[in-house]
Amino acid sequence: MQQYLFLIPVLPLAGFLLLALAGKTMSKRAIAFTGTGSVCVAALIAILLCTDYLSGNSGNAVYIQSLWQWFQTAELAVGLTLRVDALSLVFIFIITFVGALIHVFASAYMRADRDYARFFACMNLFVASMLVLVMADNLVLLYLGWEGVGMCSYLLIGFWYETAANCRAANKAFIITRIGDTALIIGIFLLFRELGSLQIPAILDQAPQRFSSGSGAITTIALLLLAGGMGKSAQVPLQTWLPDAMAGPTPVSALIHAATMVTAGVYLIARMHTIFLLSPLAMTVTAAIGSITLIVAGCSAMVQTDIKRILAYSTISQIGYMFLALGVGAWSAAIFHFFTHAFFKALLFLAAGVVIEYLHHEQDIFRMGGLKKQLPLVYYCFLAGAGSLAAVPLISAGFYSKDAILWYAYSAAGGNAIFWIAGLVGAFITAFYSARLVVVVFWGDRKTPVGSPPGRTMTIPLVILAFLSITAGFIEWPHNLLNVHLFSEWLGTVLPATSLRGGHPPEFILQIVAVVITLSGICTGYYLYFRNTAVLAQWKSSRFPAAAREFFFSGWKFDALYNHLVVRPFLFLTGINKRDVFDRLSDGIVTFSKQFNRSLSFSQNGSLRWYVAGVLIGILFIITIQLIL
Amino acid sequence: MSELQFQAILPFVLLAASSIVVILLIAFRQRHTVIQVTGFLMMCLVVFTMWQVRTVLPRALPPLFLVDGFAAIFTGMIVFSVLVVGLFSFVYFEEREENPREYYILLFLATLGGAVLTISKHFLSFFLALELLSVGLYALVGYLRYRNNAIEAGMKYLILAALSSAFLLFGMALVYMETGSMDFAFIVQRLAATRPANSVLFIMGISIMLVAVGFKLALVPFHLWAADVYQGAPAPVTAFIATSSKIAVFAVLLRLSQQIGLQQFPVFTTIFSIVAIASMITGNFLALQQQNVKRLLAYSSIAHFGYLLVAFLPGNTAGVEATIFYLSSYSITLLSALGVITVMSTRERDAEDIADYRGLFWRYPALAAVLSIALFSLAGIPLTAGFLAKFFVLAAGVQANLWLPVTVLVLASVVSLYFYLRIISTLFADAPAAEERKHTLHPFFHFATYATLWVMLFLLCWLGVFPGMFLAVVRDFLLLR
Amino acid sequence: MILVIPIIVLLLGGCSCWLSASKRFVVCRWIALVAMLAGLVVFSSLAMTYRGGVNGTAWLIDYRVNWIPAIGISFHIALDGLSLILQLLTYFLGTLAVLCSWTEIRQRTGFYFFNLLATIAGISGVFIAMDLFLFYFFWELMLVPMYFLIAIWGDSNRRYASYKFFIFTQAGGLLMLLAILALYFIHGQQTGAYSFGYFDLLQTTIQPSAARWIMSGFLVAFLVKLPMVPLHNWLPDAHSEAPTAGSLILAGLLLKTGAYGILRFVLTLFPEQAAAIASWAMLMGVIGIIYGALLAFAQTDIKRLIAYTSVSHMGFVLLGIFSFREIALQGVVMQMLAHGISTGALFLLAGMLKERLHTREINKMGGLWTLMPAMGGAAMLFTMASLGLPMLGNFIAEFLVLLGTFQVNSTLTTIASIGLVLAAVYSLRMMQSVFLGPLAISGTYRDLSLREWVIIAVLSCSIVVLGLYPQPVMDLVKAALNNIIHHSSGGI
Amino acid sequence: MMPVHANTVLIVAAVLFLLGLVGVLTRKNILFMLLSIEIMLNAAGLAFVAAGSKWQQPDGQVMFLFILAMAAAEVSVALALVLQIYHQYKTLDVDALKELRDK
Repeated sequence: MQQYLFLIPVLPLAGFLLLALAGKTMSKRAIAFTGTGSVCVAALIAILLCTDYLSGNSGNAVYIQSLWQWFQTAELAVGLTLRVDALSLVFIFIITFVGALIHVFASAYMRADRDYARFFACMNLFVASMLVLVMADNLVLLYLGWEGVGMCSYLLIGFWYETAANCRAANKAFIITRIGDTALIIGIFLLFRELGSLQIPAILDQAPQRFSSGSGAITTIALLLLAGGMGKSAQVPLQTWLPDAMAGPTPVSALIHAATMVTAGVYLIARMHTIFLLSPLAMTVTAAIGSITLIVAGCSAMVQTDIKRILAYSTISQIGYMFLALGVGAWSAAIFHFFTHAFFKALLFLAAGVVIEYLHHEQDIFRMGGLKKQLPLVYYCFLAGAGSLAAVPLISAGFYSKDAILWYAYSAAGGNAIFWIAGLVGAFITAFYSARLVVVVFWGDRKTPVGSPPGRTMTIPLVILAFLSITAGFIEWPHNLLNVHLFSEWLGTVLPATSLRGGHPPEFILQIVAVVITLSGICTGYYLYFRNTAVLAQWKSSRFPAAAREFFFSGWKFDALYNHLVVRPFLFLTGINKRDVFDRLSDGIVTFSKQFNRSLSFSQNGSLRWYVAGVLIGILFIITIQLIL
Repeated sequence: MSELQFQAILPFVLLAASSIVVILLIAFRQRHTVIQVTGFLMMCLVVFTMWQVRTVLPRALPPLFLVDGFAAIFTGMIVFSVLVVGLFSFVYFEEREENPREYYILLFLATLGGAVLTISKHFLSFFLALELLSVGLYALVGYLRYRNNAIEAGMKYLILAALSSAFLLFGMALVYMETGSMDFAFIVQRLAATRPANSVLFIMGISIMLVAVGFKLALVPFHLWAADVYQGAPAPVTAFIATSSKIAVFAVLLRLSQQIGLQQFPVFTTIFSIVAIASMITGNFLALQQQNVKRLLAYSSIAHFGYLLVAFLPGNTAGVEATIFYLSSYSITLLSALGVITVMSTRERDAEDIADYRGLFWRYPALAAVLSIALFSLAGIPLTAGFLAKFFVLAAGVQANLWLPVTVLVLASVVSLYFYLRIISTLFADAPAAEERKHTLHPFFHFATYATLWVMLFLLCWLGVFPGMFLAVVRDFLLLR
Repeated sequence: MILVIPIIVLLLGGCSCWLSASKRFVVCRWIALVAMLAGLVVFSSLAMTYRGGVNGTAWLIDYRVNWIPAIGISFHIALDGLSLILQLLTYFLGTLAVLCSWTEIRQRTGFYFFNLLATIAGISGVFIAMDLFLFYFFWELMLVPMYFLIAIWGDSNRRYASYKFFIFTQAGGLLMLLAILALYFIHGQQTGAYSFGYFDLLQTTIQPSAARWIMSGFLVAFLVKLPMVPLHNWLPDAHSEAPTAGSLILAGLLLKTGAYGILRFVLTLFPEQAAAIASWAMLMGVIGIIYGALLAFAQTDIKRLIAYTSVSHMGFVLLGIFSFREIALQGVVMQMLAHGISTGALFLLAGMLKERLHTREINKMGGLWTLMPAMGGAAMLFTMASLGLPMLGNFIAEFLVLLGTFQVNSTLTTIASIGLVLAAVYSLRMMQSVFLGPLAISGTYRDLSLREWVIIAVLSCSIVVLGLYPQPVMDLVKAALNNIIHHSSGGI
Repeated sequence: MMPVHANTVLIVAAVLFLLGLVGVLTRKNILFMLLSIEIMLNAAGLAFVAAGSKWQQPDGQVMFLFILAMAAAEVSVALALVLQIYHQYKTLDVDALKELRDK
């Protein structure tokens, strides 16, 4: 199996090249076939790889394939080497499998678009880059994938480039993630300086020997890596790009801004877990950022009216959960949440896409409604996804992953009550807006004229994802309910088990609290948006809730803050120096020379007597010199 | 006078003879063409004899003259310049109404003055030769009296030159008074014998003499005449003033300084450094926005002689070599540039306005090529003689650790780039509609003029790329002393 | 001898272009193309031959004849890996420059190609001259035809730009000449043998106080060319006013001569002094990175914008050189190549836009992707290259430079890394206002023609190959760089 | 007759020379300027004669003769030019000669 490893990223890459170079001449059918086919085959290989891994002899299997030496100098050798272990496999599986489903969906969804080929080219390139990111054997290659997905995200957010706002959103996404990326690359430099290697296994091996726990260097490195992850994964304070990124086509949002790319930060931290484990401070910071993010973004999600923005904020919030889990050392719980989240969030986005298209590109949820009857299949799929998002107990995948995170937030070695409470608040909010979403979009009366219902190419991926959104959680049960821990065992070869601290209450109590909170959140949503909408109307008219809503709606004013703090000073600074102050300097020399020329020219006035005087001056000068010397 | 002495002086005799021949030809009412061709041949003969008699050098003709390799080189350069000036003159003067024939008498007389300057080693010969040169030039500058304010230029030149001659003489008198000798070589001996070295009268005398030298070389602050005279004089005469007369005066300056050891006196090195720096700066800045090409060349020549003084300051052999190389490349360069101006000039006026040259490259590529190469050479860009010349000067300066003048030289040449480039870019600018020029003369003479320009161009590039041979010849000659 | 042939071919080709143009101006571009390709072939075959290097020495070819023996000047040229790779770049971009002038230059074609070829000949000579006089000779030689390229075929403000270009570089050059002379005499007085030979002068030991001044003479010339802020003023004007091929050569090659000069001469002739100013030089590099990026962002003239990105990118070169690390120097070489290709390509694209739209103002552009998708794609690729996206050559370069420098001075490197963010800011702004956004112009415009497509395709392939498989380049220059480091660390 | 000391004569010559110089500077008429220059030349000649007598050599007087000759030559050319100036400008005021200058 090992020798076919390269096919997984190369197939989408080949798809990209074909589409980019020959896309103009291909029929839509051929484009769809190429674009979707390459990812589907890659998914197939990935699944084969998984089965190979499962059936594999070893508990410690790592696939390595070295393609060629990328570059090598005296001190540094970097190879284009793929390395796949259990952690990578999870990601590969999600990227290819969910990616394939989204591609299939998109082949129908984007059919009317003029730049069909460009769309699939970018999507394929994205899949390839993302695969390189998770399969990289060294940090440079990882960074290659890391930047590659950033670029694809940029290209796809700005896919409909003719609208200036879309381009702005794309730029914003790229630049803000770039800030994180730069932190990451500085972290890489630091790692290289300290360890002299950029091979991930070597780093993970040597770090514990080289660094004492909590030393300054390792904390700096960990924080820099974290900053990289924060940029990519849209964590506070670098989260503002993601809601705007919804300007891209919906399948893009589903694939890139929900299922895969935004979780690259999670992958990075999990991948470099040894570094983080050596730095308790960085761990705490990670957890803190996760918890802050999940609340900040959740609050914004509650009040948004654009269906995609709701989902975007919810994505930020859910990734906040993952960071929280990573921060408290619940590695496998974080990855597990990524796993389930990929399914249900992709599902939600795709379903939202169907709804949007069905309503002639209407994205405001308050102009939707009553779709339960028109689109029953989509409704049930969406319901499955929303349920999973809200973590409806036992029957949704989201419950299993979120429950694990909440439990560890309290009980893991790095956890404490504050994180747990933050998680609970987040859970309530999540449940609330999930309910709001379902109720407002699908229930009630129809408000907008509808188009044609979706075809089978679009519904089949929905159904598959809906199925997985419900069942994917069953592979990992809470400890006290059922002894099924397939997922954490799978990852056990890569990630260390979570160590618990002493003195925590029984898991059962915490679970009950969480469930109650979740259900109450759902009920609140149902109550406010369906049963008794008058309360909301009353709130809207009163001052404080309206102000709070406005505050949340604008994403906690982060955009305005950055605008004042960074963008405006930057524009001012560049604006005043547009003409280059040093240019003025050289122009000054020119002006001086010309002035000097003019004053000298004055002596050439044509008067013979003045010329004689000039000779006299010369003589006086010579005599003066003689007198001086 | 022994036979060998006569051989040594023969080229100068021939030179003197050539003006007499011209007078005779005029007396026999020969045509301009004949005079031109005769003059050309006579000049060739002078150069040829000079080459032939080099074996008898050095040879002193006491008390006035010393013909040595040094003088031979300088005379060669002077006569070569005159040769070229003569070639340019034909077309230029033939197109004017005035009688061009006496021009050659004056030209050859002035040349004789210049040539004799190079072999003079006595105040008397110095003075006589200088006056011969000057008086010839007064008439030459004002030769085309109805044109170009030539009379005004001639008058200005005359008054100032006579004034400077007066200074020269007074200075000589002071030196003579102090030392009792007018021979360059004896002055120092007598000085050493009679008085301590820093004699006030002696130093005062020499420095007053330097006024005249500085005037002829148009060094700041005696430079004010240069632009007016360059502008007013006919283009070939301008070429003569800029090349032959300056070469001659520089030759005598070099000889004087070598014999007296001027560089040993801190007073004089200080004066020369300051004059050099001032000339470089003033010349280049004056030229900066000048719209008249002839004036611009005048200003640039002020600067160039400032550069030259940097090589003069160390007073060693490298400096002399650099000076000779510089002077020859500079004169070739200026001759090319002024040659183009001569060719471009019309019956009515000299082509001295920069606007006359707009788009020249697209109308007359050959002329423009010569002019731009000449300007590049003045600017000191490689592949041209001017670059190597500047290079040798810098080398001489650096070798003697003259950092201040050398740095000023570099910065001043940066400034100078601006106005050279200004002309060059004018040459290559979009051309106005070209007007047809009528050629009334026999095409052979135009051909000759163009051929001369091409030869100049070739020499510029050849000296700029392979200076080895020239340098070897110079070294051989310098050893004849 | 084989090293001289391409230069001679270029000069002869240039002359015959000039002469033939008056009859058939179509012929001259073919002559120019063939002359360039000949050089490319020669150096490619040399590169293949010396892939593995020569045992025991960094020098692959050495050729020397006397020129002006009286003062110790010889025509001495030699090739090592660094020179070889830069020669390849020279002839590669030279070929593209001929191709991109194919239809752009309609007036005075013959003289144009003469100048183009002469410029390339000068640059080519600079990279192999091992006699300081000869080096200076070539150094100046490339300026004059370049000046003509700008002054005759440039844009509306060409006069100002060409003066500025010429005067700035010449000022630096003359100071270098002074420094060369000083070195020559010091060496001569020490050994009695006066020589301008690089290898002879390497043996000179100089008083530290004198060496500092002499080095600054060299450095000024190279830093003006590089350019280093605040000596960069000539660059935006020259780049933006030059014709497309001129911008390509300026950005792609001329700037590299500065970097090459520092590597070849400053580091090895004055090791102690170079080490002494290293941190200042690195600081200036960082300032250049940031300052160039800020100014690039503010520009609205597309060629000016790209020109300022050059300032920013060459800051990395300065930063890398003065870290004296092999990794960083490898990065510097990569940056020279990658910047040459990517910025060259951007200038080409800007030139193509100019040819179509007759403006360089980006405010008058917008949404061009709709009209010219292929050009848009290419622009996207090179924009991404310019902002240092992995997979493309610039990333390797910047990564190696920063990685190497980080070990020496982490603070400066960290600040320099901000340049990566700023690079994204200005690049994306350019991309957005030219190719993205609503369509700002009306009318029909041709997308890439076949010729343009070929040029862009070749450039794209090279930048991708450099990004994914830079190892051959690094192997080729390794010995040369180690040689330089060896010399420079002799003093540390 | 009392022998006159050479230095005394030199002082006289210097005074003459200065007078001439002042004349050149202050006179506006070209003819007077030429006259002043002649005075300066003659002052130099006087100095030569004095120096010659000081060293008991004939060289000073020889020099003076040559100076006289050259001055004559100069003046002849000068007068020709003066004539032309009067033709063209109808004045001998030196300030009329201002056509050639930096504009």
